[in-house]
Amino acid sequence: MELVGSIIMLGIIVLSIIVFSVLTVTTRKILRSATYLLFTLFATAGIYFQLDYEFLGAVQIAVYAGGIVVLFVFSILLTSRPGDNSAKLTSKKHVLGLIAAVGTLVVAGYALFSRCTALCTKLSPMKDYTMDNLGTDLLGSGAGQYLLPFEAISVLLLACIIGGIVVARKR
Amino acid sequence: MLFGLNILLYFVIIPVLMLLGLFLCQKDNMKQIRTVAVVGSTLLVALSVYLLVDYLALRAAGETAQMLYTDSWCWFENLNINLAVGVDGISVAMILLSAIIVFAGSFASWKINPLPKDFFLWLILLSTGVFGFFISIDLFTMFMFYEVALIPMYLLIGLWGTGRKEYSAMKLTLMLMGGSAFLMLGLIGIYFHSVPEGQQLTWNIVEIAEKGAIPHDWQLFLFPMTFVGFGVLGAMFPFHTWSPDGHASAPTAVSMLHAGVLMKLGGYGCFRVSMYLMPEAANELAWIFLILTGISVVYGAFSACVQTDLKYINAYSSVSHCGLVLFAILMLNTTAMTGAIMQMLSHGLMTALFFALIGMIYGRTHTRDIREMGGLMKIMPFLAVCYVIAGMASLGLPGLSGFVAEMTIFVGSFQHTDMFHRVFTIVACCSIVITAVYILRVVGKLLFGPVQDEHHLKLTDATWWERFSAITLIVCVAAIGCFPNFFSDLIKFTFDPEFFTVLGLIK
Amino acid sequence: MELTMLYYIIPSLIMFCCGVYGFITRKNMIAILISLELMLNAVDINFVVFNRFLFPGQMEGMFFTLFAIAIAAAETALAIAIIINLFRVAKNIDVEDVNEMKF
Amino acid sequence: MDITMPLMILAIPLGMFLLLGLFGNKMSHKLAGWLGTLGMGTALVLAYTTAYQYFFSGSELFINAAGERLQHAVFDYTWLEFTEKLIIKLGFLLDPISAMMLVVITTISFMVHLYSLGYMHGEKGFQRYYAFLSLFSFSMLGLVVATNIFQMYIFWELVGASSYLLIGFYYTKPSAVAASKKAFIVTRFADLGFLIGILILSFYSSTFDFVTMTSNPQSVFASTAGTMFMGGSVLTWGLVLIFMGGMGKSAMMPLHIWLPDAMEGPTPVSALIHAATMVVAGVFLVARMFPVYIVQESALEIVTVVGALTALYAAIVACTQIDIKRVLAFSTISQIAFMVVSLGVARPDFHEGLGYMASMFHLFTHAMFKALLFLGAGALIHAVHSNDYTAMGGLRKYMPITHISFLIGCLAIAGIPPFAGFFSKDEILTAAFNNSPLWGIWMTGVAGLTAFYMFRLYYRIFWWNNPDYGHHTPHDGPWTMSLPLIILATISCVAGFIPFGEFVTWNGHEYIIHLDWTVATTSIVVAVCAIALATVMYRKENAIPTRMKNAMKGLWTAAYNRFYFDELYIFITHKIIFNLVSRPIAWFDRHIIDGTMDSFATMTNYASEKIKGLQSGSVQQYVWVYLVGALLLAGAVIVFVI
Repeated sequence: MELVGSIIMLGIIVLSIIVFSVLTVTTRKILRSATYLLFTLFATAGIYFQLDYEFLGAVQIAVYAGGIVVLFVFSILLTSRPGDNSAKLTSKKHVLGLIAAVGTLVVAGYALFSRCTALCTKLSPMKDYTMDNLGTDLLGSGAGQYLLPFEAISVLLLACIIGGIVVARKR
Repeated sequence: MLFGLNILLYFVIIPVLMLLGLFLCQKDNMKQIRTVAVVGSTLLVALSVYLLVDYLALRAAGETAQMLYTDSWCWFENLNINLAVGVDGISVAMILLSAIIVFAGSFASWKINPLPKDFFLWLILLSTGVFGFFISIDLFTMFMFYEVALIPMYLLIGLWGTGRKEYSAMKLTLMLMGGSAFLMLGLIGIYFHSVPEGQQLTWNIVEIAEKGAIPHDWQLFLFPMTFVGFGVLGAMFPFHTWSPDGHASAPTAVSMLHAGVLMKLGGYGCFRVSMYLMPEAANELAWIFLILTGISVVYGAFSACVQTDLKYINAYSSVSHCGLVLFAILMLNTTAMTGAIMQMLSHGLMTALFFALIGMIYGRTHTRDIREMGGLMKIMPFLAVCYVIAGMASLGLPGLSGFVAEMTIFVGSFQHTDMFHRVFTIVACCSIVITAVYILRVVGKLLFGPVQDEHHLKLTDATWWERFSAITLIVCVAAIGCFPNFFSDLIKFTFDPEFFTVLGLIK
Repeated sequence: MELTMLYYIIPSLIMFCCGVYGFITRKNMIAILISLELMLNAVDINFVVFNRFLFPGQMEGMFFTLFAIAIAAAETALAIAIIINLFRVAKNIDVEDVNEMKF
Repeated sequence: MDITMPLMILAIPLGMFLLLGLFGNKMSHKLAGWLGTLGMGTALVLAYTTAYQYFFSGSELFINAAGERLQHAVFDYTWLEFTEKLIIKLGFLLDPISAMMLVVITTISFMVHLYSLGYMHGEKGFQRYYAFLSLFSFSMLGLVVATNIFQMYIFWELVGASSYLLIGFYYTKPSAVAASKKAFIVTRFADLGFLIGILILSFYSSTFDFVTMTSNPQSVFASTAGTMFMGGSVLTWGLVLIFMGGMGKSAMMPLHIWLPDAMEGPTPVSALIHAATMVVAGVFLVARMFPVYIVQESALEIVTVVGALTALYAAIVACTQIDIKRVLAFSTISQIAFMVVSLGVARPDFHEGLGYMASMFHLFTHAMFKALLFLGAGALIHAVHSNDYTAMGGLRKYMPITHISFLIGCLAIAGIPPFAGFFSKDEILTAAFNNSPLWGIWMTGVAGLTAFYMFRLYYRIFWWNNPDYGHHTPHDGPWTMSLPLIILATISCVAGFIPFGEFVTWNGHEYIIHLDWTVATTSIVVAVCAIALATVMYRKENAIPTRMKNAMKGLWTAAYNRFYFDELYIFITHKIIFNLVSRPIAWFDRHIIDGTMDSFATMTNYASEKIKGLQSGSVQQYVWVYLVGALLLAGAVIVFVI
């Protein structure tokens, strides 16, 4: 039963996303927070895989889970001593955060359930999309092709590298 | 035309040249600075006298246009802003007044300290604004010069003042700026309704008045805006409180210029912009402002009765006298309005004289509290006699300027056919008694009686430059007082109902 | 049971809310940055999901996410560089304590 | 008529003022004094010539075929033009009363100039004194020759100012400063009434000109008819307000309080200003406007009542004062009140307006004998160095000239024939009896009181006892002081025989004075009785006065304190004006008006202080606010739009 398999798969993914997201923001140990983030990111990659975007999932794992989280971990190690717990939250802040979060949830949820008719759209088969197409689209300059953003991102990354060095270098 | 240029432009060019000259002066070289100031201000006086003579000659030759020496240069085409100049008798009188007070003021600040160069720079910048204001007939340019005249005040008081100078400078500037905000709104409103639908909008006062196109409803809104805007500078109740603090803290020459000329900008603006351009609203709303200014007149005088600081007394007396200016303008008849302008001249000279003398006395005794002084007549007879003369001018002794101005106002106002106006005139008349009370109180305490403080016995009388400054002003005060008809005729021409349509509205 | 879009949107929404909560409540700058990543991630998911369910024939959502990930990476790198630099100067990376430049 | 002479009458004193005022301190005392006196002497000659020409030349400018004396403006320059009709002119109006006043003023002024040479000898500020005297003479002459009411107001103010300067001549003395201030402010207050009166009259008549106003007042003021204001017609109000100006200058009750204090000035000044000339300006003013007043008799009745009350009041107070100058001051008030009453009771239908003539006549004679008395008092003060008669006594032996002239003055004021006062006072009483027996009896009584207090003064000074004067035996002054006394005494003796009615009447018609012997006899009897009483009480030192004083203690104390008018004024000015009006206003200004303005600033500060918190730099806060804002917006969109 492929369907049952994907349902179970999705259930696991959804559950882990929810659980780990919550844990990410509630744990008081920063390193753990980073770790939970890693799991969340993996779960997200799972979603991508499940939706047949294998390349995107791969990028997600490589860049996010592989790159960013490692960066986080390093910086955490650099900036905090082991065993450091973040201070207890003041209740005011806690309440403010909750208001914002729950508010978002309510408003967005209400909008979704009351007004969005597309929620029940089912998964339809996707047209075959190979790495070949992807490469062409990324480097082509026609309609629906992304050479300009690609180049812009490249320059941005370069700028970031230089910026990162400049900002972080020791004087 | 003078040397191929419109004569009026020289009133801006000379101060600007003075500014340049001052820039070139060495920092603390009093000699150079004084030379520039004295030469420049003498030139200004000479030029304004020449303007007066030339103006009268033109009028005698049958020139009937309302404004003479008119000229216009566009400097911002998109909004049709021009440097439009032109004068009538009133402007000529005001220019003469300003020139004389700048002249006397330069002598009064002969020994200003510290930073003499910067002091004169700001002072001259201020007078540039004043002259520019009086020669302009373009609302925007006028407003620009108006602001140029106001801003230096902040620094002049804040840096060279005495007492709570920062507070006073701030208060004065903020209140006047607040007035400017109203004014700006009013002026822009006038601009957008200056002409009938479809024509090129204009800032030119004369054109706007000729077209008379400002709709009635808009007049009712714009008139109070501009009147209050200028009224703040004219120390109208209840917007007068910058005046006591400001004057008390300002250095001598600045007090002179401020009370003598700058407060006149308010009165001048009130009739040149508010009354002249919006006659219908002026006619309808005059009573509101009449009440306010009537209060100013009596209220200022009563307040002056119990003050102990010489400058406060004078500042409140200015509130009273300047209130009379606006009061008379609002009476809407030729005589009263002529009186208002005479009162502006008279008050300008007289108050400048007062502040000059107070400055000189303060420079010697280092106190302005009348309770701590006494018997100065014995110690510094020259200053004391001048003070008595100034006091007499203020309380309206015939032969000095105050009398003719006040009487013209009272007689003119009383010719109003409406009972309300006449009763208010009587109320305003009461100020002559109260004025006598506070003037004589000061004179009695300050100049007469036994000497209060033994240290004062060592003090000296006026130096030559101080005498010069005071005598200049006294001569002018006496000139107006003795030959009022000359000035009255000079002024009256403008208030011909043909030009000044508001006068035609009163039946 | 059908796998509709709803099941993808809900976790994304919750993830976003968690991000919001974390962003507002945490003091540690890195923790804030982590919360930011959560929010970004939630948005990425939405892009992909909408693309996949509503416009299966096109790839805009996917590409957008791709670029978003790249930019997120760049941004994080830069932010962490700043944080580390800040830590060097102030020995502290609590947002509330770093207010030298306030006002 | 040639304008040089009239012009010079005004120009010389003015020129002297400027000369002595500007360059006086470069001159010696003597030069300045003689220069001033000489100037005044020239003016005197010119004034006499002018008056002579007016009265006796018979030119048709001055008298018409019917023998009516005319008003003639010798010159009239436009000084300030308010409107086409309302013009202030400076001119020189010759008519009976102005010609008479020219004579009075220049005579007294010259006497005072001369007298002051001796009296003020060696005083500091001698030149200043002469400058002020010249200024005063100029102003007073300008006042009486005014062609229009505004010119009169101008010079009215100028005499007020010169009086201020002269009262405060000893400016280091606080009492003199206070007195000068009081004089100026009280008269200023009265002038306010005068000014408003002018405004009202000129509003309805559209003219300031005296000739226009007085030649046909019925039609000129026709427009006032029917206009009422607070129960009185507008014309009454205008006239009463104008009379208020006169009350101030002429020290009528209740505006008299400045005059006794004005005695702080040098004595010759009191003689000139506060006895002979300036103080009669009010009488002169009413006389000038008399044709208008008779249009509105209610105004004249007010004038009468004020005058009669003042006359009695001042006479009673004069009986109790011990400062000789104060006695004379109250006597002046009382005598001026006589003139005022006389004007008030004058009616055109009785003997060509006898009261008017009597008033002017009394003005003339009073000026002479009161100046004489003041100058005599000056000589006494000069000799004894005190103002109080308690320091004097038995002086008749030491100062014969002063004694005789003072006695003549007293007889004249008491109304004993053949001295000047008898004739003029008699006319006044006749006019008063004609108007109403009440005023006649009242004024006769006051005349008796006058005789009593004058002789009380006379006896206390020259008889009573012989105090020990120590080394400084009192003696007559130098000739500069004696000569004016002798001249004035002579005038006081003979002035009564001037046929005054031929020269001055209200309408210019000649009127032959004939004494009404019933009235005259009564008044002589009353005066003689009063003098006899004074002789009994004060000729020798005795205890009668003290007993009398104790018998009427309440009245005496009240009169001695001038019936507490000064206290009342101090109460009004200090307690009410200063403490209840000025101070609250000043407080209101500082705290309410200024407080409001300041509170704008404070509020702005406060608001920005608060808003500043929003710009906290805390990203979390920004995000929260942003998010909540966005949520609200989104919620609103969802609920209301979609």
